[in-house]
Amino acid sequence: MISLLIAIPLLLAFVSVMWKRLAKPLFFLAAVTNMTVLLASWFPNSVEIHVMGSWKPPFGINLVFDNASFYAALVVNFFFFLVSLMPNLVESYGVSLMLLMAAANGFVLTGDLFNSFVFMEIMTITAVTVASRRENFYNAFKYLILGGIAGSIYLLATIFAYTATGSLNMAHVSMATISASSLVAITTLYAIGLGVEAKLFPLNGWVSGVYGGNDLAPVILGTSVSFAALYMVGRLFGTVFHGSGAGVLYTLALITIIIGEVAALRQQNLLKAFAYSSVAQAGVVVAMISKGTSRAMGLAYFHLTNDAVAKFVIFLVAGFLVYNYKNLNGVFKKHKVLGASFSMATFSLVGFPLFAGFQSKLRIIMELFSMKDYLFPAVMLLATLIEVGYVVRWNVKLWFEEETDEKADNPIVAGTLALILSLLLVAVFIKPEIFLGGAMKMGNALADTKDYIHGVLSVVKGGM
Amino acid sequence: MALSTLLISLLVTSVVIYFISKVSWRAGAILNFLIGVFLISYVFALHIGVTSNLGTLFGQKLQLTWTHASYYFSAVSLLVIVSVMLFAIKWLDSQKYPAAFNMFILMMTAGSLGVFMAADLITLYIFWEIAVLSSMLIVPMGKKESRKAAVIYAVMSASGTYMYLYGAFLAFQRYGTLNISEIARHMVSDPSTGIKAAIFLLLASAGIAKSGIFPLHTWLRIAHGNAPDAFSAVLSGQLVKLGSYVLMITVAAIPSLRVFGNIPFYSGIPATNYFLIALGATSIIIGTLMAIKQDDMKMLIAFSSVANGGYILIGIGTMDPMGFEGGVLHVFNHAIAAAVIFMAFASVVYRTHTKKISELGGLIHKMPITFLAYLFAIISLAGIPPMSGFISKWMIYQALVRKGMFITAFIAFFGSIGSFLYVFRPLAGVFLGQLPKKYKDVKEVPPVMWIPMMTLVVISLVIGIWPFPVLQPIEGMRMDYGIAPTMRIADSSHWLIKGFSGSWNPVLVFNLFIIGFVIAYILYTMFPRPKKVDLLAPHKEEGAPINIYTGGEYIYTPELYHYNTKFYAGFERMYEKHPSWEKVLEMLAKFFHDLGEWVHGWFFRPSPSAYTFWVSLTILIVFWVRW
Amino acid sequence: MVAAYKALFNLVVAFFLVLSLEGIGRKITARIQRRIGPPWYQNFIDLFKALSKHPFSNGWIFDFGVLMALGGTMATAMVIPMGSAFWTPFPNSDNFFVIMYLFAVGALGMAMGMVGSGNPWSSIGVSRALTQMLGYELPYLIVISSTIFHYKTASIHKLIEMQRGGWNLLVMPLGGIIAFVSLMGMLGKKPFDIATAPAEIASGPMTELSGKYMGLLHIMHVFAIFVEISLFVDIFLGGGNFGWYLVKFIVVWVLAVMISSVLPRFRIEQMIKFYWGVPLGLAFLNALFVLLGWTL
Amino acid sequence: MKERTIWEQIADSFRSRSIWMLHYCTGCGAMELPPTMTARFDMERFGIAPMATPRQADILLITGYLNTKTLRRVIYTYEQMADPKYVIGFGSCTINGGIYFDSYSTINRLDYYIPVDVYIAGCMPRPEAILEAFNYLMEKIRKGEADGWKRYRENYDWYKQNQIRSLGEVYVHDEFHE
Amino acid sequence: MVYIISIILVGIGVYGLMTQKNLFKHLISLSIIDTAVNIFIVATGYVNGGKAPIYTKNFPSFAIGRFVDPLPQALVLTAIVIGVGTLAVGASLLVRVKEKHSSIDVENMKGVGE
Repeated sequence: MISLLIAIPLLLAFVSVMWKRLAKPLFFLAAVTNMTVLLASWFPNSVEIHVMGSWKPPFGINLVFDNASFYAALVVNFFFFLVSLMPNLVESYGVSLMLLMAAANGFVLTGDLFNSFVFMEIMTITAVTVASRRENFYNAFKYLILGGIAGSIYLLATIFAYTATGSLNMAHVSMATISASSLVAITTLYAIGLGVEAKLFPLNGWVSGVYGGNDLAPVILGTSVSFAALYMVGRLFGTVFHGSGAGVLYTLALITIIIGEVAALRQQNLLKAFAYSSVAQAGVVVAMISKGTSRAMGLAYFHLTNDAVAKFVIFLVAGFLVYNYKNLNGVFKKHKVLGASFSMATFSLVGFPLFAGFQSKLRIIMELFSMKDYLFPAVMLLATLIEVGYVVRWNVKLWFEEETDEKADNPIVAGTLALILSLLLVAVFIKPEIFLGGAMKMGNALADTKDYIHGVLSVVKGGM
Repeated sequence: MALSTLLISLLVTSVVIYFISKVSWRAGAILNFLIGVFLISYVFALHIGVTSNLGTLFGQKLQLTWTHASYYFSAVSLLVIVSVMLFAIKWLDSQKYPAAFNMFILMMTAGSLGVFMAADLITLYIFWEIAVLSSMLIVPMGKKESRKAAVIYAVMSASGTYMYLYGAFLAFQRYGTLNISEIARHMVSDPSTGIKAAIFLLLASAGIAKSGIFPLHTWLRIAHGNAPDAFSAVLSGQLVKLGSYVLMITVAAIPSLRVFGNIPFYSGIPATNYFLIALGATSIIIGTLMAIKQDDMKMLIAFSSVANGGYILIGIGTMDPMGFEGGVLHVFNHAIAAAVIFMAFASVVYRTHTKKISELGGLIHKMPITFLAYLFAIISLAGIPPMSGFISKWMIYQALVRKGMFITAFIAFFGSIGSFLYVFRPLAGVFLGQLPKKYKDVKEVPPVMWIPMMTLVVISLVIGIWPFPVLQPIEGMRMDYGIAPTMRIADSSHWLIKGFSGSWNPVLVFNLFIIGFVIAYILYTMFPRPKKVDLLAPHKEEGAPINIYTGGEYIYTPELYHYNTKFYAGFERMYEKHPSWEKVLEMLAKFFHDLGEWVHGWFFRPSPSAYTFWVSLTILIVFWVRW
Repeated sequence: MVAAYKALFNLVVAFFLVLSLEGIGRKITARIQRRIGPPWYQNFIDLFKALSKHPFSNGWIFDFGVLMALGGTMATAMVIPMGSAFWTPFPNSDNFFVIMYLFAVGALGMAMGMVGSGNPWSSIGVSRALTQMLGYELPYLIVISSTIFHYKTASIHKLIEMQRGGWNLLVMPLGGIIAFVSLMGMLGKKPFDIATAPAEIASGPMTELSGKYMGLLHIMHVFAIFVEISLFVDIFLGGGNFGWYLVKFIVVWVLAVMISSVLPRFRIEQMIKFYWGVPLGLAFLNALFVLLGWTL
Repeated sequence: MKERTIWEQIADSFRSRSIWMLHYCTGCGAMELPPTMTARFDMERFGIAPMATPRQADILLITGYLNTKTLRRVIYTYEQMADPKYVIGFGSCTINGGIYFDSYSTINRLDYYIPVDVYIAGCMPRPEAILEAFNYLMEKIRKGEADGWKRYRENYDWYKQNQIRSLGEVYVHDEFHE
Repeated sequence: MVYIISIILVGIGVYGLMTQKNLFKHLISLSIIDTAVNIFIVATGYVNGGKAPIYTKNFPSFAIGRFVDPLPQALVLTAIVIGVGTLAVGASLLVRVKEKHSSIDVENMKGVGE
């Protein structure tokens, strides 16, 4: 059943290669199906695996479906579903999006290291295609090069893991005892390899170019794909390597937070500014994951979910504005609904009360204090301070500056979606359980290695 | 109605008000005003000690309680806000975004009330941010510079707020509770001075940022100076008082004398408090000196708010019964005075469209009621009897002299005399003197705008004569915080205010005034009636010169014969080349900006080659570090 | 009721005493300058002549300012104790700070009325007067604060009572001298008559004053001098009875007049620099002595 | 002449003992004032004091010649003085134009334009003459005879007419204004 | 020996990426790195003196450790395919880059702001 998540988009992608005009409805179909599949199997609360070709784990490739991968897949597919509702965004990228969807789902669900490499590479290649929209070729190319290097390093790490443990199955690898020096090599290489997709400093040079280059890329890459990538960070460093190498991640993540916010502060381009902000938020999440406890990881993904929803709204609105107006001053006077949702989303990003970001940020800080980590909260609050600066600046610019004569039609679907999502952010503030429950289950699943190993290696269910 | 219901329904109502205002903003403004009046009556009817639950957040109960402090601060805030709401019914027609203004001002009211009611640090934080956020969105509705002002306001406020948050969680981590009174109890018995001091200063920094105390004062000038004119009254009269409230909470609700009794610095005042006092004193100096040289009248009063914030902090910081009451009473005085002053300025700007003192003059002939409101407000602000402003200054001086804090006292005196200087500058430049020709058709503002001003003035005057209704809740507050609970300062049966070094009778002082005026008036009427010199002659008759002493010269353009630029040139010259903290902060901002440029240039812009370089370098460094 | 009579008596004493002293002061200045000088009652003549003229009024704020100046100063003069606890009209309200700030009403009224005349010379004069205040008040207030700290009371009549054993001037001579220097500034006597400098700014605030306005402000000035010198006498030369009070008052006045008649005028920033230099430093030194208990 | 009330008599005697003087010094005569004021002659012993503004002054001392340009200022200043006010014409120039009598712009007789209470003849009058003039003026004031200010009020039209004839419209705009 | 070759190749690739101005050369360098990694993978599977892991009659006589590991070879196949895919996408992007910016030399490209 779960393998449908990968199979259907893949299949439909190939179908739509032949009938190009069908790409848009097929993408919608794929998204709906995936959502249906996911909703049908709401929170498995146990580790289910789906073996491929009757190879019992640790042999062969298997898909793992537990709370963590379920929640990640849910978020990933949710955003694909939202994108599929907006035909003008999907325009001639239906195939790429379907492939990206398949790859992201595969990346999330797979229980095999090498398979995850394969999915990551497909993800990179399709993401590059998506990134090249609106003639953003050079930046897409840069992304490709960086993704390629990262892929090689990830592959290298996988091979090291294989030579050290003799297995590629994540559960099996996590059981094995690995010599300290190999572990260092493996985790470092994984950190670097994933760092590109997880937007860790200094491997995130591609972000501004890709996110700032068109209106589709940030909407989907900044939400679904980065969620998938950050899920893998949690899976590898939380479940498989038991927190080894977390120090590297922690340090890099803290630097990332500051660097991201500082770079966002000076940015004059709306999309790029929030691209950097998403760099910084990724830093927060990675640093939180590197803490390794189930609560910390749960909060990290809670924060990531809030951030993804907010970012989706922000990039949606920003993309619309940037490609319809030359001068952004005071545009929200003409698009009040877009403006209101944008403002709510940005305030959620900062963590003002009444919005979801408040819940996650404060919980994270509280959790850190209870872990006696005094540095990270300080860094985070400093970052938030910088964030306040540019968020307020953008809001003021977009709402209050003198407007120009340019006109554009109100995008009805996008506006409705943005409004609903930003109201969702308010709802999450009032009732954080909407996201928090799932995120905490995800955190538990990621941190609970024993259960994972047990689930993967001894129970065999389903199959294809 | 429970407190929590009140606040939440206020927040919801504010959104409703927005849509009503979309239909008719005036209806929204009137509704706002009615809600404000209801809130005042509600606040006065509440009993001390009422508590209410707001819900739970991360397993912590969010609680609201109604204390003497909440009563006092809410009442003061609402007085200011309701006046501005009434003022806005007419004033809003000069504004571009009346609907949003109506919504945010109500939201801000809810936020401020929530801050005053909060029983724990997180509730306080939540409502604090609501108040900041909604006020931050009103600020950029003003003129061009106000956009930048909003950003600076938000960042400065946030810098304080996040330090506060850090402090709150530090306290939570150490004491396992966020409830203010419980934290206070734990802190008394906590032996570690360093952490206590850290918590204390971090919590106080929110108040420091908000009430414009020295290192974080620069936002006041730009935000108060450029916000929509009537809203400056709320900013300076009410929002700044949120900061004073937090300072009071940190200094008094956490009994700093007992908590830091082991580090006395001077005259029984702990070093932590003394640090705050030093900051307050610095603010007084900066605020006064900068206010004296401002040409923009709103910025002038903004700097005066810095100075007065310093007074409040000094008063509360001493933790002396007199000083504490003086500081808290000063909250009331400054709130009323600043609100009236800013409303008067808003009226002036409403009619003349400029806030530069050097472009105005002689408006007394056209706007006498506005002038009177301004006059009485500055009498209160400068701390001259019989307005209420004097009482608080007197109390603060009592405390300073009693403690023998002569340098602080010196600074307080300096600020007080300096305040004569700066409040006089707009009085002379804007209202008195010669009326420029372009304003010859200016009219007095309509009653809807002057009634709130005059109401506040009357309140201030009445409190100046009979201060006991305000002093009672303050005494209650003092009892709550256990500052010399046996001492009585307000003696209403003998009409006396008693200090450590003597007392005075405000009613008597007022009566002396009346007697003095009566005698003066009798003398005035006894002697020949004056012939009127018409200062407006050049406006009425084409070609008529000014009929005042001009050294025999004929002058036909009144604005040429009006002294309002560089009013204190002789004094200003003495500190022309002063160091500017604002520039330091600007440098800091520029540093971050340049850092961003640098980061961008080095890590984000370059070609794939550089990316490769960074990836390789990172791998090498990480391996090097880990092996 | 007795208090009211005492207060009125204050006014009467102040009026006649100071007005005659002003005349005497003119006489003394004249003698120092080897002139004959006007008779001692010259100022009464000047005053009544001014009151008898037909003046010009520059608008209602001008009138109101003059009334406020005179009323406020009179109110202050009514609170002043005259040298002993008995001649204290309102023993409950003769707090130093109350007097000091009450006094400001008169100054504010005058400043407002004069600027209300619409004449820039008046504005310049007022701006100078206010700046001056920043100069002389600060050392003065520090000295008085240390006195209050020393005697633990700010009530003037109690201060007088406590000086029965010896003048405060002898307890803290440094403070007394500084207070006297400040008093010179307060009186607006010669080196510090920057605000009214007739040759530069056409007598500053008074430029537009004619007839009875001049007269009423003259009366206000009389009461102001009374308040200023009385405060000095009460705080530094306290003790004794009403008669001695008058003697001390005259001595202080004559001293001030004599000093002022031989000095030229400061420029405004020179004056500020002067007061914020040595007098302020010494005032702090005095405060330090008081804190350490090193009083005589 | 109208009978004075008792109050007026008292007031006049005060006025005669306290004369505040505004001196209008364009001519050479101003040189004679310093010795009159300082130790040698000491004007102050009669209660005479110099004032800086016309509002406070009682007498206008016009030293030396006037021309069409300065006369306008003098009239303006005179009108700004508070009643009762007196004028002393100092030196022959004020009486008949003195040595400048035949200049195109010199005003030859001051009392065509403003009422003069006392003239001091001479070129220059010595300080003794000035004091003598003051004493004479004080005497006149005491007796209520120095009524130039009343005459100016009563014959305002005549004075105005003279002024306008010589000077043109008094309220003229010159190039510095508008 | 093979390890050294792959390390040298990675070095060449990195050098190429860092020094070359031509974007196509970047792509080639990336491909070299891919190849180097692939060689490395194949090399890890080799067991010194091991036999091909083919099921034969005398299979049991081999000790387990004497097999050459077959898995890396399978992995390499996939990796090569992916590398080719990357190369293809990159090349097609470069065609468009050339169209848009009129050059694929980093220093001569037009309209590359920020």
